Amino acid sequence: MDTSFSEADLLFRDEVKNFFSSAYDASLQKQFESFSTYKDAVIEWQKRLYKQGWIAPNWPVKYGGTGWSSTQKFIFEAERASAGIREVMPFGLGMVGPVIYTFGNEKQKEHFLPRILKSEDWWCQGYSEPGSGSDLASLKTRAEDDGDHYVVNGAKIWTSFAQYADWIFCLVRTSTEGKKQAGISFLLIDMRTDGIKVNPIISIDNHHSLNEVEFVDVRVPKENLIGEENKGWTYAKSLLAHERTGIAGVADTKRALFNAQELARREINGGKSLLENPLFQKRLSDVEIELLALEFTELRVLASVASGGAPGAESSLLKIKGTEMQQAVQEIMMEIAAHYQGVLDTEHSSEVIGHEFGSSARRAYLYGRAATIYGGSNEIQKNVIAKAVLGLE
Amino acid sequence: MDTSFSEADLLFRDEVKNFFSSAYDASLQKQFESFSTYKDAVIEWQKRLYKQGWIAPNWPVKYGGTGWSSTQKFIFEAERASAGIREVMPFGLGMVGPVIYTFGNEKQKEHFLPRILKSEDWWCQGYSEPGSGSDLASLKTRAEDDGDHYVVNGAKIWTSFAQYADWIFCLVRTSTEGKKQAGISFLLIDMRTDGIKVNPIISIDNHHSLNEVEFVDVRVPKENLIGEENKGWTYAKSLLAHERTGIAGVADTKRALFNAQELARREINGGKSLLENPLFQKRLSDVEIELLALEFTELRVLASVASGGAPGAESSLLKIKGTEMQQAVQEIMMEIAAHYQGVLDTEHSSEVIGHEFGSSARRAYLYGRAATIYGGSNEIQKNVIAKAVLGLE
Amino acid sequence: MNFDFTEEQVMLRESITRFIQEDYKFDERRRISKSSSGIDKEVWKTFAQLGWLSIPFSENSGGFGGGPVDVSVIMEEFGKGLVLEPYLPTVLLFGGLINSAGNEDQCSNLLPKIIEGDLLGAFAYLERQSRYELTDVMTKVESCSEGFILDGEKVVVLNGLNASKLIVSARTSGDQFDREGISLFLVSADADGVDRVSYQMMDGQMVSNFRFNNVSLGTNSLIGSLGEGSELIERVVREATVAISAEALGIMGELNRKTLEYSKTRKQFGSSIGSFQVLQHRMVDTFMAYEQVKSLLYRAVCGLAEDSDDIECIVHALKALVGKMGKQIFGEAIQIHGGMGITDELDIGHYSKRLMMINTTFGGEDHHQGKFNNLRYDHHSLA
Amino acid sequence: MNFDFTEEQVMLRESITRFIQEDYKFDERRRISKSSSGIDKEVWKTFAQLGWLSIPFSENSGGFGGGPVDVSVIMEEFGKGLVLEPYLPTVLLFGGLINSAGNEDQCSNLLPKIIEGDLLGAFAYLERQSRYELTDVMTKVESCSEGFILDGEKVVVLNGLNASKLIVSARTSGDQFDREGISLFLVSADADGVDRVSYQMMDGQMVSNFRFNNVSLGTNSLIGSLGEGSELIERVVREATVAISAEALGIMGELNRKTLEYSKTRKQFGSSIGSFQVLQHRMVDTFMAYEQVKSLLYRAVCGLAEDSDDIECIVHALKALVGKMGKQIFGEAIQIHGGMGITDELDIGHYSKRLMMINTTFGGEDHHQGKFNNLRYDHHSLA
Repeated sequence: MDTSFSEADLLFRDEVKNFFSSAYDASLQKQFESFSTYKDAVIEWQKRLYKQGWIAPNWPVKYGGTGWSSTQKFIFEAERASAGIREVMPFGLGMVGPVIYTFGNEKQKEHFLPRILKSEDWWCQGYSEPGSGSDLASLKTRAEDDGDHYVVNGAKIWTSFAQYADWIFCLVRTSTEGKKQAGISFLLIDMRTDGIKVNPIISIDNHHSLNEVEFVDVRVPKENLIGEENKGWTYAKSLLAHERTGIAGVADTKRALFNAQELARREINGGKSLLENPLFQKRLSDVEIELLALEFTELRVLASVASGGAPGAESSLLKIKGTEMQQAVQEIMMEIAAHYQGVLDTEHSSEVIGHEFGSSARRAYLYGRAATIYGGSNEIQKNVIAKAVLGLE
Repeated sequence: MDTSFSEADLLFRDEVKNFFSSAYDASLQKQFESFSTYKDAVIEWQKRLYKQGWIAPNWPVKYGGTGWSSTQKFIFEAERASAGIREVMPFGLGMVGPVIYTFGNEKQKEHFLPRILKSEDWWCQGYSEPGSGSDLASLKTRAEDDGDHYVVNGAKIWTSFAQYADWIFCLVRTSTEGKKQAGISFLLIDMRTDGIKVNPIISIDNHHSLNEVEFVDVRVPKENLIGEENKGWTYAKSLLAHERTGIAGVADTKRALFNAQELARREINGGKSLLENPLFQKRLSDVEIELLALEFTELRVLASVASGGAPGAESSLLKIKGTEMQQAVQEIMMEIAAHYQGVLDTEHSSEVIGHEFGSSARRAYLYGRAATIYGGSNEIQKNVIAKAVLGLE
Repeated sequence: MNFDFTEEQVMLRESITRFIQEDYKFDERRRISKSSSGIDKEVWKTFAQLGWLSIPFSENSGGFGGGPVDVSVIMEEFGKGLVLEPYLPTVLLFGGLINSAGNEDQCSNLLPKIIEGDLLGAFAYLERQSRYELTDVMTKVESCSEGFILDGEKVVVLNGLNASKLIVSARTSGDQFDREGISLFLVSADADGVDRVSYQMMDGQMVSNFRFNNVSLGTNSLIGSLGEGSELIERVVREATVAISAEALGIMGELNRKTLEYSKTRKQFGSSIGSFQVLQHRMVDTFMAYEQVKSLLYRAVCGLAEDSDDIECIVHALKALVGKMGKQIFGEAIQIHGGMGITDELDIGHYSKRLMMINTTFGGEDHHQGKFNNLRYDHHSLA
Repeated sequence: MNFDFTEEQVMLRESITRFIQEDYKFDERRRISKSSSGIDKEVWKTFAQLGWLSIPFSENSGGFGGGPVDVSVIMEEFGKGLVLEPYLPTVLLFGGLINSAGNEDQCSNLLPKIIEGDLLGAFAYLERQSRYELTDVMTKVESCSEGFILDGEKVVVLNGLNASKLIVSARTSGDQFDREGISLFLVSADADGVDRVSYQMMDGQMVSNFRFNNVSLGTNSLIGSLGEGSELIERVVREATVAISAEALGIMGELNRKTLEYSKTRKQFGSSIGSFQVLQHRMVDTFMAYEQVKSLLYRAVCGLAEDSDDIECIVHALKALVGKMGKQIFGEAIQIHGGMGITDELDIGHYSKRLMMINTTFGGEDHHQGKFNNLRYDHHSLA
């Protein structure tokens, strides 16, 4: 057992650090903070990563991956988070990309993979439907065979950034025979096709990132079907369990906790720093201690994956604990912001309002409630562990 | 809404206080503390309460109750607990007594009730069976009709103080037809009858209060049947929901918490009183705050019972919260006792050992684990609330 | 001992329930929250006509002479309706301070206007640096020949946007954290030298920061005795803390009720989600949390009414419990509602946001538990 | 980075597993715990023969030269078997102190005897008043011409009954709470002036209180430098804390495994109780708790081996987590076993009691979380 870094690892870390500090510059950072420039910032940053060759560390080398060891991936993630840089958009690089290179045909690979790597297409995900909730396989959007096209009708919901998207990857029903999982296909759909309508959903944090996407007689060429018809569920499932560095988001949560600590130090209550308040300290260390553990839980899972183990139910553990920790830190931020935790976005500067981060703490906390709901709610994850790990029926 | 005491209530409180301080004297107190004299102490104390006319505050006046208002009952309980006096043994006074005066015939009432009030019989409870657990109605002990007797075969388990008992009240199966609840009868059995064997169960705290009671061809006169044959489940259930002051044990838990506070004040860590340690304070106040609430929850339930409401699912709430609070205080006592929390009973004096309450904290904590299991486990109580209060199936 | 409400209290409760069900539906509430003032002045007039604004004031000021129980009945029902109109800042804080410490002039000038619904007030006590400490006051008042000069800043003033009159806590002597030396002053929101900046909170409240630039105040602007404002503030804030705890109870009840209903109709995997044992037990937990808050609220309400010795402790305990159980209850409500729970469309999120804001108003869970610990366990005899 | 065990470590683990399954079944363990000494000296001899007593000692003292990983492998397996024999007090504490600070004489006299299984030792560091503070020491040592005079008392000395040699922490200068001025002395348990009173703990351990009545010690009885014992104690206790955390992990694993098995066979209401979703989710929670403890243990073990900067923090974090998760895990184990869980007959209670004792050994959950908070958040720069 050994957790020290080799000389080569340390050199790699310096390289990563240097890249981040020069490539992620102040003007880009500012672009990320405003909603009007957010989309451009994402694309610009991902293009810079692409140029550096680091856009897809988890992809196989032949498709554009970096060929890094799990230690290197860990270092990359840790440095990214500690530089305060967001993860790349997962829909293309983390989700549909791996499905395409694993199950797609050569033509699909040739067309889509480079465009994903270069961030030329913005992807969004069409899994959930109104009413389907955690019971994903109950989906009803149907794709009917019409010669060399499918005709798609139905609706998808909770689609993040559909308003920006060029493409959507969808699970659609191509058969109603057999088990509900059996008749599902995996389809790529151009968002500019006639009959697609994007309806914004304003979320609890008063923002618009979620959408409902309606399909009315949308014609999709059959060449956009991934793999075989009616096997989409298998592809999607393999994707759900796909290796993903940082599934628990530990690196980002650590950074957020560190940030909270710094802010709490500056917050004064009755003449004393909030950071020295013992009840507040307990809140902090309850999270920090579990996070110190979770960081190693993640490493252990990664190590087991690297040595050939399949990340199955362990990824459920990481999801549950990781999202609980995220929410705990968001709650701590609200505690620090005190009265100011409720401030809505306003034209007034933070200097006038008297507080810097109340509004962002609010947004993170409120939207953060979704983390235990999406991607298979934490209740579903517990069911998975009960069955797959504990053997309980 | 009004929670103040009337002048009459205050006078009553003085009377109760005075009685407890004179009647519960030091020699009796000492008797309670040793296992060899425990049984005698219980009986002696209950006889003193009987002499005072206060042995059965919850019984109807015509059978020997006190006719107190719910405020008076509350005061009585509060003063009893604050004087450090245990509740009376529940098996006769709280359990079988009410069943006899509600469902028994005149002869049974005349014979048993005075003996219960005078503590002339020690009762124990025969409900649970090996294997039945929370599924009480699955009981298998059978009583076969043999003319003017039943012949009882089977076994009961977790029977507290069966080794002291003169009588046991049992649920027995008199029919296997219909639903499992339908064929159960309520039988009173003289513990001196041939064929009864009491097998001690040593519990996790290394003591003997629990037993298994075996019945081999035990002949029970039919006059000892309560009510009608096969209706025992109804009687037992009505007993479970029977009005009982202090079901949550709040008064005793308050006293225990107060006691813990005093002990923590004297415990020094690194030159500072443990009571001033903020993490310890948080443990204390987490409990104390909930206890301040629970005390009123209990009062609200009592008030609703007094004005004719039936204590149904509310008693489940009191049971869950009450036992959680008990265990929380027991855990706090272990925390205070530190290294000494593990001391087994020893011949050495506490002066030699260096600690006064480590051993009693251990016993209370370990045996206290049972509180969330017996009397319908807390899981069962939650099922009851889900169904009866929330209407969930 | 009894936990019954009087006939009058039952009628009061019913009249508010009816108003909310008929005239203050969620869509109406949403419309009001999006209006420029964030409140509806017609609604406020209705409150006045129904007598609700008069409840806590003494009868010789034209009030109803109600006590903490009456106030808690109102606030619990307002909680159920997520009422935006400024009952807390105008009636309980501003009115409460005038009622308890105003001189005859102040009472007779202001209270009837409050009761009639003609005056909206606010209590400006928070400062940028003060966090939850009521006695951390840097805003200064100096005496001068014509009265006083007020200089400083107050922030997050509830109902600041709509208030025409403010009560401002300011230091007339002592240092930043001293309990002594704080006084209360009546200030017109549109007086010379008063700058107001308003913004909205996530629960819809319009709050303001006020800058006072050497504002001249007349001698009659002092409320209560010079330098002795702290006790007065603490008392009124204590009563208001109990009142918003009642509001929180109303919200918790609604969240539990709506979540339970949803769990019975929402189907997943072929069953209603309310049939899943895990959710059942968690809804039992939130039911018990609600009952515990109700009990401690009743304890505090009775303690206020009976002026009991331990009321300070009890109110700290209550506010800490409201914070803790509130998080549990809205957390489960959102989680069990799934994706719908995080939309702006559904009311669940709005109830949750109001609970969050109640948690931070007058100090959060930790703040009050810390004060409780201090009172109960530090340097005190327990005899 | 890797989390693999070496082949030797895997073999070590397997040999202990086999020993426990074959020669240290629960009934055998019960017999030993009821014997007058509370341990089995034959078993101890077997440990010596199998080389387990030599593991942490350096090769030039005749040891195996193992590190924290090896020790954690041993302790985890001992945890699974609830091994009563005094590995912690003799090998890790007594042996650990000699190994790190003993002079040549002390090392060559004592270590081979420990390794051969011929010497049982103990470390006497607790005092009546000391609670969890290692530096709260009132036992005094004065210098004299022939060496030292020891006077004072030590309590709850692990393995006190069976130890022939003790290492005693005593104050050679300074005041009760000073970190400086504490020294370590080697004392024969049967020396003149040593009184021993022994009693048993709920986990079967035989512990002792020792009274030292002006006990004469030779000059060679000092271990390490005069007055500089604190750092030594802290280091060895830190390593021992990680070791008993490994033992705790072994216990937690057994409790989870046995509870899961029981839940699959135990029937209630016509179904196995493991089919109830509420219990499923709670067993998932204890599974996750176990995995989290394992991760933090590995972190601490690697940190010790690599002498990392944050090891002090990590060990406090680990011990706090072991305490917290331990309570959760044994709590669920007992609760899910129902009535059977609270019997002496079943092993569940015994595993639980050992976990409780581990929680209090070297300081409980709160103690370590407090130290963690102090190191991380008080008066430190976080840069």
